Amino acid sequence: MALVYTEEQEMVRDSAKGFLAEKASVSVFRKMRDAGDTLGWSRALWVEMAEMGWAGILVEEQYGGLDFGMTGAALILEEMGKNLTTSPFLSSAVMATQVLRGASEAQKQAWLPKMVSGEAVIALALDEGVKHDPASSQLQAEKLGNGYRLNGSKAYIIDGFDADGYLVLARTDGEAGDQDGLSLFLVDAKAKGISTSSTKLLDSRNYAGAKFDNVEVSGGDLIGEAGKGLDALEPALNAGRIGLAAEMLGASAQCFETSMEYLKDRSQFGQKIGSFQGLQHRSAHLYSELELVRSAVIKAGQDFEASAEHSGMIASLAKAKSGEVAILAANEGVQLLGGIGMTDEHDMGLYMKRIRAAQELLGDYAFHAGRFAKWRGF
Amino acid sequence: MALVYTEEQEMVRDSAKGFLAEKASVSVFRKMRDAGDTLGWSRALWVEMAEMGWAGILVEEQYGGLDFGMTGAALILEEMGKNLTTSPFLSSAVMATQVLRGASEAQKQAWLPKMVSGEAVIALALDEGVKHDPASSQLQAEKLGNGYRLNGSKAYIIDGFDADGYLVLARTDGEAGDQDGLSLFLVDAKAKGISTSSTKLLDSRNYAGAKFDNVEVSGGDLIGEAGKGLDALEPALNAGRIGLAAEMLGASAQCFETSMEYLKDRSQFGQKIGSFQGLQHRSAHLYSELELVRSAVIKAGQDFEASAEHSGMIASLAKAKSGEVAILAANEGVQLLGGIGMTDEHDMGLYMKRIRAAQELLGDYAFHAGRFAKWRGF
Amino acid sequence: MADLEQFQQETRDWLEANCPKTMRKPMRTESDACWGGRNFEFKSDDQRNWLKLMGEKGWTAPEWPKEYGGGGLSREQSKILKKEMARISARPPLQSFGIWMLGPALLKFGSEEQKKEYLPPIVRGEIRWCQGYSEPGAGSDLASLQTRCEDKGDHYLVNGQKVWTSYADKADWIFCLVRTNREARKHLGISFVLFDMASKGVSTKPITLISGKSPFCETFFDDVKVPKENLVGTLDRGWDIAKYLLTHEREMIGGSGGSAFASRGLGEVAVSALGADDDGQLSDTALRAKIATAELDGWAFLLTMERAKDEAKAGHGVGARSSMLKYYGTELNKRRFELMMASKGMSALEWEGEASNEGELPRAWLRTKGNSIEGGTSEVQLNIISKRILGLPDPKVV
Amino acid sequence: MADLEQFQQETRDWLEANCPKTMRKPMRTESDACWGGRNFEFKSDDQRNWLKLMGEKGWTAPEWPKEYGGGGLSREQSKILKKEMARISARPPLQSFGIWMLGPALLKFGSEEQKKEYLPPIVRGEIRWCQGYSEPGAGSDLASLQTRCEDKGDHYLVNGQKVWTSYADKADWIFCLVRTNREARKHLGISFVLFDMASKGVSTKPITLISGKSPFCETFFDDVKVPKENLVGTLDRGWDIAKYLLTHEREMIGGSGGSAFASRGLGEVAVSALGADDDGQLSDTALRAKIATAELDGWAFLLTMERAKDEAKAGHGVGARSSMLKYYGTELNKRRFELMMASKGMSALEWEGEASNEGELPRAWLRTKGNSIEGGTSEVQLNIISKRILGLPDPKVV
Repeated sequence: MALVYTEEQEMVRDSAKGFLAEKASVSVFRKMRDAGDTLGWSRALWVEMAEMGWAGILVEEQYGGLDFGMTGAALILEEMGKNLTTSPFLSSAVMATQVLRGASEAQKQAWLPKMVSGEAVIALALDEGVKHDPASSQLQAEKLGNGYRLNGSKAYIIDGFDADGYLVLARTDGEAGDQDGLSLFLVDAKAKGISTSSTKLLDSRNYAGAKFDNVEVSGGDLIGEAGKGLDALEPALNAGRIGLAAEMLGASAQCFETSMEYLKDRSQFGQKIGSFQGLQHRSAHLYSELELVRSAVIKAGQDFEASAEHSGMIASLAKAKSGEVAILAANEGVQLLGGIGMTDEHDMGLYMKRIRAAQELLGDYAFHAGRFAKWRGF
Repeated sequence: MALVYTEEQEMVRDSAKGFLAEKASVSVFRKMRDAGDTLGWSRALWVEMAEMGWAGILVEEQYGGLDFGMTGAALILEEMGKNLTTSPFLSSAVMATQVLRGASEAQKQAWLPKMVSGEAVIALALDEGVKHDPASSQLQAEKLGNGYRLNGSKAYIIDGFDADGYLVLARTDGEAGDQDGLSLFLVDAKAKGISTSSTKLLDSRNYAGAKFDNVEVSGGDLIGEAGKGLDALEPALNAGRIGLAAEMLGASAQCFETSMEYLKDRSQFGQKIGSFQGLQHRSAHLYSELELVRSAVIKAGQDFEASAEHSGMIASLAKAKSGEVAILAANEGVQLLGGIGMTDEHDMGLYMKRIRAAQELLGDYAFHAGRFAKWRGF
Repeated sequence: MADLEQFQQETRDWLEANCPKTMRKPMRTESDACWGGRNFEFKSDDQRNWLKLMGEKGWTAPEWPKEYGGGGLSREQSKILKKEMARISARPPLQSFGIWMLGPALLKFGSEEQKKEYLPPIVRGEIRWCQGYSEPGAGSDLASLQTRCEDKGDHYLVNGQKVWTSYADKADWIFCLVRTNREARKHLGISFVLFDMASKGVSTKPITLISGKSPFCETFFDDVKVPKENLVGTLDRGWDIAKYLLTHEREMIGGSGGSAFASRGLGEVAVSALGADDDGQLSDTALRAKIATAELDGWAFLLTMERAKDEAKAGHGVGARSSMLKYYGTELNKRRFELMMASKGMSALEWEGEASNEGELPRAWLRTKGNSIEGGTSEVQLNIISKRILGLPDPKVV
Repeated sequence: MADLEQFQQETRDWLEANCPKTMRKPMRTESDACWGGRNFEFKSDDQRNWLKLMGEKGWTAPEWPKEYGGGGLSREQSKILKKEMARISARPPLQSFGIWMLGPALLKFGSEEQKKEYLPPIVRGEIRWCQGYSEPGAGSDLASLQTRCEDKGDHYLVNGQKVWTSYADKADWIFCLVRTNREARKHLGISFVLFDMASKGVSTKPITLISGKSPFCETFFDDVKVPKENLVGTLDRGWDIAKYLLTHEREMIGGSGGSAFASRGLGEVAVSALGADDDGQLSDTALRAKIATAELDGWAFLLTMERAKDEAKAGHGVGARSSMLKYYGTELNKRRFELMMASKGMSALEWEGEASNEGELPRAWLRTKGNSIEGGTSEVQLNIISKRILGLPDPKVV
């Protein structure tokens, strides 16, 4: 398949561009941050996005979705990255809906229509430690009649504060580190025994810690097969990683554009600073790296569309490379701008913070480089 | 101790500088290479160096040496690095004499005076595989009455072709990979059962493979205690690594100097190319790195003089850092010179080749970075 | 030598008798520092007294001449004082840009009247100074500054804006680079003037950094009247003073570049955050390799700082090599904090709350990004190395 | 479409009937290549016949017009020919700078007479060409070339020196950039001429590289007489032709930058040299991390090459982005060979002997160092990206 966007995909991008410029630009994000908003995104705006079809972009049509494909979703995330737009798009619309593809008909009926309309948001409660590593989950799911009883805690749940439901990775067998023995449960946030607390990270978005204290779930809340939770999760993780790669591509492209404008505008020593070869060469190098990231992101979206389960290697490539280059783009952005880039007043710092978080989420460079190496047999 | 050279050390450096410029400059090396000389160095010149005291620079005075210290030896190696001088200085005068410090009086009497006079050269036969890793030695030393019988082979022995004696690391106990169970034997090259062959590496120096086929040695040929060969070797390895670091510092300083001269001389686009900021910044960075290397090399020499056994961490620092920067200096050298640097006619390529070998010998960057990390507790 | 021994004994006795007990322990945070000045709120009587006693002896500026309020000590005596203070962990009685920056400049470039007027209150910590250098349009290219200083006959009139003025909102007076001649080539029309921050027309606005609050301010001058005797040195020749102070500052920053290494090693941080294998090796092997590289560079850099000091002692000046230390030290510090962040994963991102000490690590990480900008950017340092050390040519004007 | 299908069938039949069996397997080494020319020593009759048959059909240059000896094929037909040749692993009948470089330039800039005279012998492989561009004083700044070409009334007289002339010692003719006007601004006094390497006054000297022998030569011109009709295009306007050919060349090099990846992955090389742990992971963990980075970059680069081709197909030209491909591809290739060397330790240093295939790896490693120099240095590519893609300004002349 040619590594270019289709006309429909370009149209989605254009409409996202227009919509976000009007309704969810960086200045909107800044206001929300300054207000100390704990939700980290706007419910009203999310409903508007849902009306544009975004909440259901990866959902099958019979549940109200567009089933438009990952490349389109990635383009929306790229534009969101450029604008630092916040919304539960990544967590709920990209990742949670992927998990639900493996859910029972009853589960789908119960949740998907509400998610597609923007009414309900589901967050993935996966990690318990400071590094992304789902297999190390210890949260216990103890068999209890036909159901299970959950005990344990999860940390840094993306959009986990004030979510309507959680996809909880819990251990039904084995011990921390085992690939097998994990199971995924879809739990209503109102279930007895769940308590959440907001965690404020540097990117001012919605994260939560959650405690599960004798939370009782039924057998019908299990997604797929018991003990095979990581397999059920794989497509969602791939989608999330590709999504983050796309978002970081957008954010770094914005850092780069801002830097280039500054280089063309700012004078020092009687010259535009963009005429200094030292800065030119660094800029040209960064440009090249960004081209590589775009290629990887496009390919990852296409591979995901071909097979969500088997897109892991290219998803890791995209996530690793995009995170690496985004950090470079943010660092170069601040350095090239000099003092002004260090001020909170300038947007560059906001991008630097978001990029830092995004490259850590769902596995950092080392995590994905290691996965990639394993796939490649070394 | 202040990280500066003493007056005596500066004098040694000056005399080395003068001597090497006259007798062992790059053009001498080039001639030897073009002639395809297998010894890789000149016996007559080595005797001259010995007359200057270099062959015994680390040897106690009672055996005819100067006991001048590692910092001075490192300065000589730095100058040798600048001139691409070849000699058995590193192998025999720096490393083998260190091992002999732990030898019996009889062994010392038998070998040191001949080594100091330049008459005899002893090489260390340590590694058997493609990566430096003495502990993985498999060459067997089987107990035979009061003595031992050696069977096995060694590879890439520095100055091992046509050497007069070998310090052979052999396994008297345990198996490949064990730190214990290795023993060091001092074996006359004329001993029955030893066969050597020259190995031509890219730096056109003297390397050899050696086969030991039922070589019988006496108990008196053992250095120090049986099974503790790695301990007996440690000071010599530290000395060798510091020496290589110093040699690479000299070689990289020469690459840098040549590059800077070229940048000041060559014009393109109506400008001296040294005025291009892109090249200036890379040059200034390399300059900074070279300053770091020099600090590490001085410190390593001083630490070695304080305690040869306990200088391992800083020796690893010096070897790792110097190798890393030397590779950068050679790569930048070729790139900055452009086409001319790619020609065999220019000396830059000779430096690049020597640096490549030197950074691999006695452990490459990863080897020493790993050792350093271990010492630092991570 | 006997004199020095006697001086040491007397100093020790005096400190023993006069340094308050609460001033004999290291400062824990920036808020323990004493900056003096008209509006300073002393944290304790001990803090106030300690400044007063040391100020009276001139030991806040031990090597300045006695006639200007200084201690009048020789370099050797000054070292002894420092040692004796360190012996009892005595806190510095005063932090002061007046002592670090303005004083040395006045001693070199000021008139006799100016020295008499300004130095003693600095020594006693009565007047707190700030430094007005950078402008929004003049950062790396400081000499292009535009703050105007017009000769109005009996006074100067200053109009313009400074930026990155540390503690401008807390300072009493400012030493300031201004443009007095718009016709001359840019380095030649700059002067060095002093004025009271309480003057009419001076206002300040704090700057928030990406890491949070900062001591930096924007400072605005709107028709500020400055007495003509407040000019230091020659009119239009203030650039000489600026250059003197910039080199001075770079050496100070370069010299402190390695201080981050004094604390826990990166490897230790990573092991305690991520765990180790049976051999005690960091379990994240890719991170281990990166940390090893940073630690190797860190050690080699510390040794280089040490060597620079040793060479300075041996009579070779640090000179332009301070640019190398500044460049490498700040870039290395950025790398180290990147690795610290990587080691602590998600917890390194916590921006608020007790667990993270209100985001201490990520804020410190963000703050390091400024190290390679302030005090001359990395690019400026590389330019200086290229030209002054390597002797590479300037582009020819074609 | 039916036409194309018919063409495909005919082509398949013709190849089946005419391509000698020994020409139906991939070339093993450079020495299997057929370069043609007056002095070429064919390795076999099959090689000679294969060239002859293909040359007669014009299929050595399938898309050139029939009137100049070419195949006269459409782009689609040409692709089919390529595919059909690949199907039976048919060797290219001819390697030729005449086909790759001079031909396209002559078709665009040459006179009718020149096309008629020079193109057919190129197609038939009768004349082997070399390219005279770089000079010792004109590398990256090619337009500063100094080889003089004086108008002597009935002929030109050429004096000067070229360098990096590939196969100059084996070529029959040279296409050459020369200076015809020393007064004009430097790009404007250059012309493009052709002459016979057997002319009096032409001499060549092979260049040995740091990696060993090479196809490159120095080429000297000492009062070489060149007929005036051998000028291509307009006098003093040869730079247009040069630019055309340089872009053409860069795209070719950029496009082949990734070919190294087609072979075994770095990880596989390292595992087979150094071993793996029980999980199959490379035992040298630091090297594993570095190789992973190079492999990630390698994959992303290959995808970028693919994307550039796809975009070109979709109607966006590659344009200045070929500079990005050239820059990144060659730098990456250097990194990959560094890692290959690291993986094989001491054995990677073997320069002679059978075990190392006469130092194949270290020589290849050294050869990669030239990749970022030849065909426009990395620095030149970065300049092009800065100016043509990013629109960064030139320094202002002050």
